[in-house]
Amino acid sequence: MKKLNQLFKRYWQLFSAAAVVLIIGLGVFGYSRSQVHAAAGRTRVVFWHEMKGPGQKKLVTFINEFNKSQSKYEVVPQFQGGYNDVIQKIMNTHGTDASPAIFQSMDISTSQMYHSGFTVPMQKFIDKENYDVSKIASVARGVATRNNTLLAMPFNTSQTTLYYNAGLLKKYNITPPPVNPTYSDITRVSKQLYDRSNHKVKGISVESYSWLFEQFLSNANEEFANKNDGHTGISTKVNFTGPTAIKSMTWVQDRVKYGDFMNFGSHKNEMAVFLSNKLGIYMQTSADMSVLAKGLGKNLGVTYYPRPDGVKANGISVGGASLWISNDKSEAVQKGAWEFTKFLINPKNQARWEKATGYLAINKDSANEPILKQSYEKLPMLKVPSDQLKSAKANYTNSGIFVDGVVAARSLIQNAMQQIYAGKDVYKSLKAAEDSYNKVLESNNLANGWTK
Amino acid sequence: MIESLPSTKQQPKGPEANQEITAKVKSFELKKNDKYYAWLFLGPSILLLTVFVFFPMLRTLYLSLFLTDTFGNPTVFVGLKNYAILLKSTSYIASLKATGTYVISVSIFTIIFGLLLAALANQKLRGIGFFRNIFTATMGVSVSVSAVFWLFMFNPSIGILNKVVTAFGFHPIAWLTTPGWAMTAVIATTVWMHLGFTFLLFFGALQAVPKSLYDAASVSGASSRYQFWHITLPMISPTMFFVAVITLISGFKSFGLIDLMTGGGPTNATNLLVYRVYKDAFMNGNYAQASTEAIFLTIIIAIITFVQFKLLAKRVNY
Amino acid sequence: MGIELKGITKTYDHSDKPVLSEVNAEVQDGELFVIVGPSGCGKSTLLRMVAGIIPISDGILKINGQVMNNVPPKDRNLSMVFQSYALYPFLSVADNVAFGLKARKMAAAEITQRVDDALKMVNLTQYRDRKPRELSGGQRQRVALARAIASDSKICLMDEPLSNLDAQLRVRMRSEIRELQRKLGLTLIYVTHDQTEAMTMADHVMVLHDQHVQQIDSPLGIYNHPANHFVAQFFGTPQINLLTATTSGQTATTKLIVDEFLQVELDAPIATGTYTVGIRPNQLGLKPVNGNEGNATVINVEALGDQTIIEAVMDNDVEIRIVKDGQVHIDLDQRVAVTALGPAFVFDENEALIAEQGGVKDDRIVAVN
Amino acid sequence: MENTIMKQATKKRLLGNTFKYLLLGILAFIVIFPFALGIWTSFLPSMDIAKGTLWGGGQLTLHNYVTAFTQTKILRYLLNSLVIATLVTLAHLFFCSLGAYAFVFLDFKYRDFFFYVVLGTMMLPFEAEVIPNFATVKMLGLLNHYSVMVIPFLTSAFGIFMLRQTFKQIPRDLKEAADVDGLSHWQFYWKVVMPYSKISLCTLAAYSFLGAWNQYLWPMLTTFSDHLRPVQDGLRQLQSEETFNDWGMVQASAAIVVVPTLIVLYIGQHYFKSGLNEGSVK
Repeated sequence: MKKLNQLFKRYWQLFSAAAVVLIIGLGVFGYSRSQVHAAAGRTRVVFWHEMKGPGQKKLVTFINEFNKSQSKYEVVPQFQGGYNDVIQKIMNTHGTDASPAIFQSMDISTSQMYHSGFTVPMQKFIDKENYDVSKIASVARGVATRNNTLLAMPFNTSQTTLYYNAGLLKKYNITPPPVNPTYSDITRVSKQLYDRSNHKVKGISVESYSWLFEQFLSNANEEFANKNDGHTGISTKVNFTGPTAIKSMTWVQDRVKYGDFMNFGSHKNEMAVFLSNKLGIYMQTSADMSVLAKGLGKNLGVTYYPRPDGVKANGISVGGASLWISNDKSEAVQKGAWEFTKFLINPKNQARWEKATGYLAINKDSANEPILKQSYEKLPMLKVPSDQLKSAKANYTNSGIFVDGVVAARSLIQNAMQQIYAGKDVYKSLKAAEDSYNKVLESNNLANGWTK
Repeated sequence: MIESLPSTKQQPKGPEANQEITAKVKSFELKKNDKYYAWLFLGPSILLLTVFVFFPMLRTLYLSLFLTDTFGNPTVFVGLKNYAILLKSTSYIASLKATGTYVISVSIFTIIFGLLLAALANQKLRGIGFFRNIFTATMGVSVSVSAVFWLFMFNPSIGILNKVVTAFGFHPIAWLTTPGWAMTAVIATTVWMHLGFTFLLFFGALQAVPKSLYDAASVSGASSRYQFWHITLPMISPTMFFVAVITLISGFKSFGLIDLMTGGGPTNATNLLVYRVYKDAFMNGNYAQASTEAIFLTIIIAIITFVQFKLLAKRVNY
Repeated sequence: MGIELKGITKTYDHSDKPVLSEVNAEVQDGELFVIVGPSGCGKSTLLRMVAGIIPISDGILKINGQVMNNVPPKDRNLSMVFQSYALYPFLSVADNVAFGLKARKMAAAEITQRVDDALKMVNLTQYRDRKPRELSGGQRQRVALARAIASDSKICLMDEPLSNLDAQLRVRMRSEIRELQRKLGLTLIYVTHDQTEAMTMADHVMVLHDQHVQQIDSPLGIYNHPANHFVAQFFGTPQINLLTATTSGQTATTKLIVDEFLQVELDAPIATGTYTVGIRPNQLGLKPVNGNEGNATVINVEALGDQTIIEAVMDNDVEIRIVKDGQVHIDLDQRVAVTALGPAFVFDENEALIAEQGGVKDDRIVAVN
Repeated sequence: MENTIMKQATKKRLLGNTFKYLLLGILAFIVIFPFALGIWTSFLPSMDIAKGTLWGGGQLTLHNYVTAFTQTKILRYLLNSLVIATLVTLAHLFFCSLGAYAFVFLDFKYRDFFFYVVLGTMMLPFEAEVIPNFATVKMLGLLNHYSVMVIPFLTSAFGIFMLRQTFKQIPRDLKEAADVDGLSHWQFYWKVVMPYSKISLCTLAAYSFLGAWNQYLWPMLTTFSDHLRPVQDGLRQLQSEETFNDWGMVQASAAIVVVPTLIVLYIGQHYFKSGLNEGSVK
């Protein structure tokens, strides 16, 4: 004891320094931990999402409502940034404290989530409860289905949509594009607008965003990857240089050359310019709808995504994201996640969701909700994306791409699109992207043991 | 202190001799104990550096020799194939070139502007303190804050820069979405961010030049311009070298600004090395390739750092 | 011709008190003019104003008859040697010497010639390719000299060039500089705080103190006729003794009395009153006395071999110093009688010299010559 | 003649000064402008900013700040950064000084070898090692936790190197005197070496704090919830969450973030300079 005392006397500074560090550390860690814990008695359900702007606001409202509606679970939302980041975040955190109980992940990640084995198929809960899933739009379900098993629940479902400024068209006396337009229909409007406004208004913008490219292919029933876009096996080759790919990109490049096209670089900028009446047409997710409708009102024009001339529209696959339930959490947490999922997709909430964001209500019953009916009556063009969705018959090319690592492909395509907009050769640019991605695909398949 | 040592009390000799002997014994014991103290003192640092620096380096090297699966596990040994792929990849070469352009421009412009500011602030003028304070201001600005400030200026529709451009009758410029301009924008922002710090360094260096050197030069007939080139520059050359090295290294490590301003685009024009590593690993999930890129990055930075050590040891000018 | 200072005054922006005021002087062509004073007296400031490194607040500076006040230093055609030598650390010895010549765009061949000559003159030829940090203090000093030599200007300014050298080297460099100055026919303004340097080197000495010129004269002129307390104290080691003395009687008299033993007989009568008398240590006599007699007690004896310095404290508590040639044996605490031997200076209450006793001084000058 | 020379010189100086002031003014404007504009717009109503009317529009408002404080977690981000940076700074001071002490005052086998090992780590960029480091912290269960942003940075090769330089300046006599007085290594370290090197320690503290404060990539990879995100990544989050370009709020957040750093920097400026001289240029 005396020895210990002496030891302490001699090294008291060391001890006290260590103690200070320890206390600060523990205090702080404890504090941070306590912040993460749910209110007493509730099961905490961490929800990762990637919703921004109006979507985020509405989603937070839903979560608050859900938390108030029952006392068993508490959903904690955590914003994770872009769709692109979140796939790897899931891969990297699975099995740790940091991972979510339920997360939102985009259409093209379906394959990777499926292969990872990190999630519980929604089908399990549906079967257990005999939940009537037929109420959910089949095209939307198609994106998240494998072997007749629903892997994830579609939540924010969108369509690529063509927006035009009807007010501007009226001002310059231009006939609006038809409902199911071809490339030439759009060219006509864009050119007329550009010319008649004395080049003050740009005719069209197509963001260098791979999703738009993918939908050009879908709408012409062209494969993105072999094995039916991966739906019938592991894709080993991609195809970025098919006739539609070339045709669509040449079409855009022609617009660049003529001058009626402008690349605004980002979705944000594009939207801002469109709202300020300096751009006639742009193509983006239907989720822009709420902001655009608020900004332009009756002057907003909406029509289907364009198709190549002389080709029947095949319809486009749904975009957006679905909800996945992780399998590294307890049964109770998973149950909570499922309850929350059901809450989000009930007819009323889906109707409110569409009204607030422009994402399409996937619950068929939502159409009967007064809130949607009223808004359709007020602004009929709001209905166009869901009409577009209904007009399509599900097949392999319009049911998403079931290939691992499409994120990388997207960045290659984006790069190719930017090159094409800058005047580089269409075929060469696409071919380079295709070759690069084929190599990635090959080594990825090899690394995962899917091919030898 | 000494009284408390039991050995002293047992010594029957006089107090002075007593102390001396104790000290000797003590110091001998200490030398023997050094080993344990060394473990105690250095152990934590060595352990941390091993776990978080050396091991990861080896692991990265190891990963770069494999293909990795969805979960980042090395599965198929491919030897140096990843390196070969990278060196043949036009986009990687383009990234290397972009990084080269970026780091070299950043260091050159940082040095030029930093020196210009410092030289001006070193003048004896009324109210110069005010300017000195302004010039150091950007030191407090972190990457994300700089990015926010400059993103607003580069905004194509409401940004101030395009207002200026259009006021002069030019077409508005898509600053961050045209390859050349995006690089320019990123360089400008980086230089601006470095400016305060560089200014401080150069200003300190200028102030450290003995005034008598200038007096001597002006008496012996040198104009102020001549003095700048023949006294100031040689005298502050170590600082210039130092600034060049740190801006080069931090340039190679640049990540935040790229992430916030351009995301590596457009057409990979600003897809700098670190951003690429991040993107390939944490977006595309291609850990093997990202590791290979990380090894290249390490080699480049290691070379620069090594050169820095060597040259600093020798000193640059005298 | 030469250099003419008329009412030169320096006031810095931030204060209204001048650091130098009303300096008047004339430096003749080819002379070595020493400006001496304690640190902070403004002597370096004065030199820098002549060089043009700092602007002149008031007054007129003429070099060779031309007003130079606003002429930049490079156009004044001077050379200068700094206390710190101001050698460019990144240049070799030869390049340091050539620096000014190159700045003036002299022809390469001539530069080489001049550098060679200058280095030869200061015996540094073999060190021409060394960097300053590879040289000793004395060698660096020579490089600075060589730089002044190499420039073709006939006016050279030196700012305490020897103060960073050790004592022996300083003595040697003193004569070397003097020699160089004569050989090259330089007009040299030399600033120092060291009265020995001033005494040994100068043709004329300017004593600066308290922002003012105290005296300008030849070295011996200053030693023999110090204009005031300060000058008297500044020159000569050990320091002059300053003692309070009063006149005897009610009328003007030639006799000043410090005490019973120590009395000074002046050349001319002086008004009654109290004065300060300055007597150099070697002009005091000292005689050991018994018991409590005499007027002082020895407190310290420094035997230097060829002379002995005795410190004593007078009965009025004033310490005095006495220098005796040869080796004097005297005990501490010995009572002594201190008397005046020869020359003495009388200062008034303003510390200015008002009278002196010639004593034997004129004879001594003659004897030296 | 005399007069013309004088006049010309005065005129030249006057002209030179005017030119210098002009240049100073322009450069100061360039340096301060992005700042000033950011702060200025943070006081404008969002509508004005969106329309691009930056001046002469409506009134100035604190609304953006209210939004930033109430609608976003900016304060939480700031607190997180403060905690992380403080912990890292304390750890650096402690571990780096101990390490440096060992290299200077202790005699042990392979001392030089270990020193080169430490020096060598300065050549390896952390950015290139994130992949295995991520795996490590995941294995240690540190993800989404303050400790993930602290533990890998508890020590710094630069800090050890810098303090070693400082400690080497401590006179050997002091150590010998301490030996005579019978001080143990720990006592000597704590009672002599640390107080003796106060300035260098402050310098290191300033560096470490700023370094930790500016961490970006690592927290971005390892934190997944807002209540743990440090301020740099918080701003990134705000920037990307806003599809609506609520520039006023974003600028206000940036202003809120920049003010504390500016204060720290103005206090720490002196140490930065001296640290640079010690750590590298010397």
